[in-house]
Amino acid sequence: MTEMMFQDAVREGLAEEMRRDPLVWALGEDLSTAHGGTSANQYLGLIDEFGPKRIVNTPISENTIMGAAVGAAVAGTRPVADLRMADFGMCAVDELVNQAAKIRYMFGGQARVPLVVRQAIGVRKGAAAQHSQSTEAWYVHTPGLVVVAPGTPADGRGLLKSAIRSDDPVVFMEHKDLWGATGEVPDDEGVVPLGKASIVREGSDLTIVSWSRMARLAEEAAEALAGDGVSVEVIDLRTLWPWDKAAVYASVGKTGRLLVAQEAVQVGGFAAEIMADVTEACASALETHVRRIGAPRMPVPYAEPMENEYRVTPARIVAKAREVLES
Amino acid sequence: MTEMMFQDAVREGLAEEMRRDPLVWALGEDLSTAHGGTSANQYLGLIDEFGPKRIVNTPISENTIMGAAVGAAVAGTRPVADLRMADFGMCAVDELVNQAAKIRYMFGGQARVPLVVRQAIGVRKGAAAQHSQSTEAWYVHTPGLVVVAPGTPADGRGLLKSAIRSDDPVVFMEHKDLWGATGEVPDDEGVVPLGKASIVREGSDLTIVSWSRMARLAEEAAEALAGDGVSVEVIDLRTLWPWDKAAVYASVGKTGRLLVAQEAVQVGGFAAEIMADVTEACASALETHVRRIGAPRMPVPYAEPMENEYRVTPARIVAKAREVLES
Amino acid sequence: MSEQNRNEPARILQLYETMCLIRAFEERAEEAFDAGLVNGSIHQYIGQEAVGTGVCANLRDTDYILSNHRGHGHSIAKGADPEAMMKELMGRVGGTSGAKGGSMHIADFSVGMLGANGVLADGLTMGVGAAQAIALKGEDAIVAVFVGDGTTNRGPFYEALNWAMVYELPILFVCENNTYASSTLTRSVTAGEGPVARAQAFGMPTFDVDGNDLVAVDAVAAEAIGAVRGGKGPQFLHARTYRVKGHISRDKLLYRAEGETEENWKREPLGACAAWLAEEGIAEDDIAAARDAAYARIDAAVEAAKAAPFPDASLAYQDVQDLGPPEIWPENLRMPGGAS
Amino acid sequence: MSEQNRNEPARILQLYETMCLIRAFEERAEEAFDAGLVNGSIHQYIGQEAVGTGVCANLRDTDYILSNHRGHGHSIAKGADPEAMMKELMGRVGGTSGAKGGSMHIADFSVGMLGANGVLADGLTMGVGAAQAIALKGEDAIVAVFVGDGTTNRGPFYEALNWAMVYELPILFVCENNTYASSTLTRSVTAGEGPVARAQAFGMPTFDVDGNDLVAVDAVAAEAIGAVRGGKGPQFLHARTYRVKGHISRDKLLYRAEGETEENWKREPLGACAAWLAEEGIAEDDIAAARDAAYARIDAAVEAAKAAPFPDASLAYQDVQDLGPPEIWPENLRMPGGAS
Ligand SMILES: Cc1ncc(C[n+]2csc(CCOP(=O)(O)OP(=O)(O)O)c2C)c(N)n1
Ligand SMILES: Cc1ncc(C[n+]2csc(CCOP(=O)(O)OP(=O)(O)O)c2C)c(N)n1
Ligand SMILES: [Mg+2]
Ligand SMILES: [Mg+2]
Repeated sequence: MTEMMFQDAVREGLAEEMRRDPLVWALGEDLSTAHGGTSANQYLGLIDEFGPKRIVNTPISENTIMGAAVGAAVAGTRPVADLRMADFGMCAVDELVNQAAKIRYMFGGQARVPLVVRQAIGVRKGAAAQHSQSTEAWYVHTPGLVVVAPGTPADGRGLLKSAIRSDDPVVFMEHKDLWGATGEVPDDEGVVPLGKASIVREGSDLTIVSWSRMARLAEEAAEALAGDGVSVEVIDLRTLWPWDKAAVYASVGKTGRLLVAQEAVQVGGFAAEIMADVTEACASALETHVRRIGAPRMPVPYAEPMENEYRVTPARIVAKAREVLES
Repeated sequence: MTEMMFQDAVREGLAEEMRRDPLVWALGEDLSTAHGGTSANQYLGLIDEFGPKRIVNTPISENTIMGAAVGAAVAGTRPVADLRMADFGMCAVDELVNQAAKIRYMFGGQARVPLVVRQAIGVRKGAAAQHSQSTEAWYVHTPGLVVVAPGTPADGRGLLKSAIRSDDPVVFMEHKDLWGATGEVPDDEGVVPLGKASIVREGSDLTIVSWSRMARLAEEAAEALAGDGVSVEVIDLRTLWPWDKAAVYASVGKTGRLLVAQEAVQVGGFAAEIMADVTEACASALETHVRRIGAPRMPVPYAEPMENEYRVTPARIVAKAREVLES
Repeated sequence: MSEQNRNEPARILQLYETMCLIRAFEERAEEAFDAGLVNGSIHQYIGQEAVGTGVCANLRDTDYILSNHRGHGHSIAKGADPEAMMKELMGRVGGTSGAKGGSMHIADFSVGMLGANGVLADGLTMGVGAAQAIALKGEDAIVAVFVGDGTTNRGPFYEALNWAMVYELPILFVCENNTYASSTLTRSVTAGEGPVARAQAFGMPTFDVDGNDLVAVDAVAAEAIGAVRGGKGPQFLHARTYRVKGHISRDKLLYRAEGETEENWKREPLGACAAWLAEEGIAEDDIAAARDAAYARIDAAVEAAKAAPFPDASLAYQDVQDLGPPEIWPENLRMPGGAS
Repeated sequence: MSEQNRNEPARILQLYETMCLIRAFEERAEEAFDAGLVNGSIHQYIGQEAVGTGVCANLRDTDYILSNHRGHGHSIAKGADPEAMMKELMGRVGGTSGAKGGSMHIADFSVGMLGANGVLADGLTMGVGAAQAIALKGEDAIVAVFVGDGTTNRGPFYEALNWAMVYELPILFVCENNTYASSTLTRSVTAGEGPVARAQAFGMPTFDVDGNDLVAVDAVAAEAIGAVRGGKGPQFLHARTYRVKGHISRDKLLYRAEGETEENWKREPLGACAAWLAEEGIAEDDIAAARDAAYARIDAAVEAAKAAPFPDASLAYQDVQDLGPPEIWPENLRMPGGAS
């Protein structure tokens, strides 16, 4: 195990896959240059090892970053397309949803689209409405896509590897506020399978399901609740489609109570899907109905007090958890 | 009352609003020309009355159709931007979600964005993967947007009027397979308020909530169930955000049972949101947990047997309703 | 096709047969549509046959093409099997795309036809990506992308041109200027001199040709494709043509001036090509035989398609994705034979 | 500003003061950022002051501008209040956008500044729409849109150019070519001759100017804007400049050759303008006084911003939309003073 920053771990994962398979390459804006800022260092130095044909610095052309990745994938390579943020990813929804997600199907299985599209989600301090969105629910709703949202450096590295090796198009959603977070990363290959949740804390009174950075806040909430003698099981889904139903069902079978916590706007979010699914699938195991917590339905505001009002915090998770426990 | 085709009723509604307010105008591809086909007749003849400055035939430039509508809205006009289908609407998600939905908020209330964006949803026979998608759930999940999905000619006309008069950006999602459907349209102004559901059939055993064309199929299912002595209340939401919680809660209070039916892919769809909401809000009134029905998570296939496999049909609604009734 | 064979009547006769194949396919497809045999709608290539035929005649099996919504002609010209295509239109087993896609999603990867496309301009961005894959793999192949005149007003068109030049990709852009974009006269919504000037603004070499003249298209395509193959980077071919039929099968052409269609029909490429062949000494019988062979092949394709079974509903669940089930209907909602 | 006043030292002295205001704002904003007073990050306009200043000097209050992520300079030049802007950056009550937007979302509709923008190129498509609104309403106003060099590789740029020409809209496109797009040298990812040639491909009249020379920008902008106002349709102004600071406040410029920044700093516009003024006979004291006044105004703005209160958390729920509540936190999740 080595302590690493999230962005470094993920970069390592990419480099290892690129060494392993010469058909893996990456494209996006500013990939081959060094800012010195935090967020642009996900590819730092890779140009030196892999050269400009595999670390492709692109024009500001989101449609083509995504479209070219699709074309290059069907033509037999494994591109990693970086759209920087889910907010800019909105400029290429068409190429992702109408092409990448559907090509295999609508051409009757003649082609595969083995690509990874990285588009970071989440609120980062002061980033405001157009640089803070969490759109994972859109892509879960889109047949043909796999959706990944890792919450630790090890998962970031290990899931990127699986995503690259997958023949399905994978939407890989890092959390911008995790890029600088640190954690233990295994020294071995450390591949993390797609579709498998991670039970990050075991417990018997309540299950909290979450993903991405929110899973870390859920852990904090669980810790706080433990102080009051409440035993919370925290599941970090890691992959949102397909999500690990078996793990969640098993946990709900044990605890009988489920809270789903997400950073995204609550209305229409992925938590609703988990609620809907578990409500039907685990009807008999549930001691009370499933609850969820997510952000108010508003754009992300800029000033700190308002930004905090938007945020799902450990304290709010605790308060909502108590509601579940007391019902 | 006059019997009218959906597309004609909606065109009437647009013409009436254009007569009422000279700042209302429409833009989109092929608006001023006559195909002779069905789907392009939503603007037939309007160019003669309103001229090319208000019925604007645009280049094939989805980003600009949407972006120009936003700019023209903040600059004091009321554009109706037509993107033809939700599938092509994916080419302009950025302008809709990053700009239209957020401008009022992120500029601190200095501006309003009174625009309507028409983008039709739904499966139309043989239209296949890229011309059949129902993406309403994405926009419900997007703060700043109002989402409308009318299911009758009268609602199409009346809701378009309200949408045009609204100072919020409204995503107006017609169903392609309704364009040619007929129904009674009131002879008066016939404005239908946003956010109000329509109880299209009263009943006491079960509530089925739906919208768009699926509400018509829910009525068929209710009719079939009535033959077996089951009394179904069918609610056509009409507006998806804000949806009429009062109407749904009241109905659930009466029936104790709720099924939500949608045409879109079930996973991550809007039905999950209604389920999640009602599960929390009406916990004590519910005699059994809420159920939903939606399409399998796959692109829309072409050939008829497969296309039918995708479809949520009255028979399937009936089968699912029985499940709710028997639990 | 070796260089000295170019413009040889024998070669052009072959291409004439390809054009007849496309024409026959489109005519029969329309008849099938009118007879209710086609599940969706179709965009016909009638009048534009010389473009796809002339371009693809200069491509190899290992080269790729990316097409658009009007893809029947491109597909046939690139070597896709018309019978499988007809089955696709009729939604039958054996369709090119397993009857999952229909007219707008015909693809035949076995001959390098990477797909028609229901979304305008997406073939362009995908095309540069395919060319980038070729470059990365060091393959000896090129890409040709077909784009309509109306589509040159979509942003991705420019992004793709710039991109192709920046990475010096082996790609040919073919702009089929058929005068209309759906019911809109393209020049009424197009500023400046048009597609050629736009491509030149990116420093891309351009070619302009009468798209109804097969011999001319064949020659210009040979030159342009030769340049791409020779490592001279992206090239742009602008072919002037005319869409004689409606935009889609339902289109009644209400937006056209009287006589306009008829006037343009006089310039349709098959007649001109047949005349050229006759002038070059090909016997009328041989020309007629080529045409007849084409129609016979398509008629057989129609019969085979009509006779083919519909796919089983359960096939709908295949090829969605490897990971994650499509969440098929639960037992109580599954219906033998599909929907009620 | 009447025509005969153009190039008059008194006028240029005024514009020099505006440039100083922008410079001072950016310097103080950076200090505030470094001191942790700015909630988000900032994109500075240092080195480009002459472009925004020279263009906006020829606009009226009733004209609109649309800006991009690097919008401080445009805003000040169009007449936005620097104090309100500084409050916006610091997330305080009284910010231009009610502290809801921050640096990338500064707008002041009262002076026709329709907003900075965090998404590249969207100002262009919105700009043509604003111009269309002007045309529809028959107003006597025009629109100016600012776009960076890197952004000219995004598709919507071309769509907007075409659109503006097709509808003959009253709009000026200002391309600020500051050589870089973030950490990328724009010419390394840009084919052909660049923005001017691209605009010309749409038949749009173009102007090219040294963007670091205020007097030149002012004169060219006057001509271009005069043409727009005179009904000559869209015009394109290309201003060559250089981004002397990092792309964002955190950028350490690791991608630049040694000495490159310093070399270009010698051409920064304020010094050149001051020298021009001195040559034209303006007293050094008057030039210094203009500069000092600008810095004093910004220093006062900083103090006022620091002293201003933070907005109440509950304001977050305002101005989302008329219809449908923002679904605020239920009672038990509401936290006095915001998050835990
Ligand atoms: C992004 C997108 N916008 C709109 C459409 C609807 N549409 C299909 S074909 C067409 C006209 C295309 O014109 P052109 O590019 O000239 O090709 P042609 O049909 O003439 O071959 C339109 C508007 C679409 N399929 N995709
Ligand atoms: C659509 C989109 N893609 C990417 C970004 C990230 N981004 C912000 S500024 C920038 C560079 C812009 O360069 P240029 O247009 O030259 O403007 P400059 O920063 O030089 O003023 C990038 C890539 C964005 N904000 N929006
Ligand atoms: Mg055309
Ligand atoms: Mg720049």
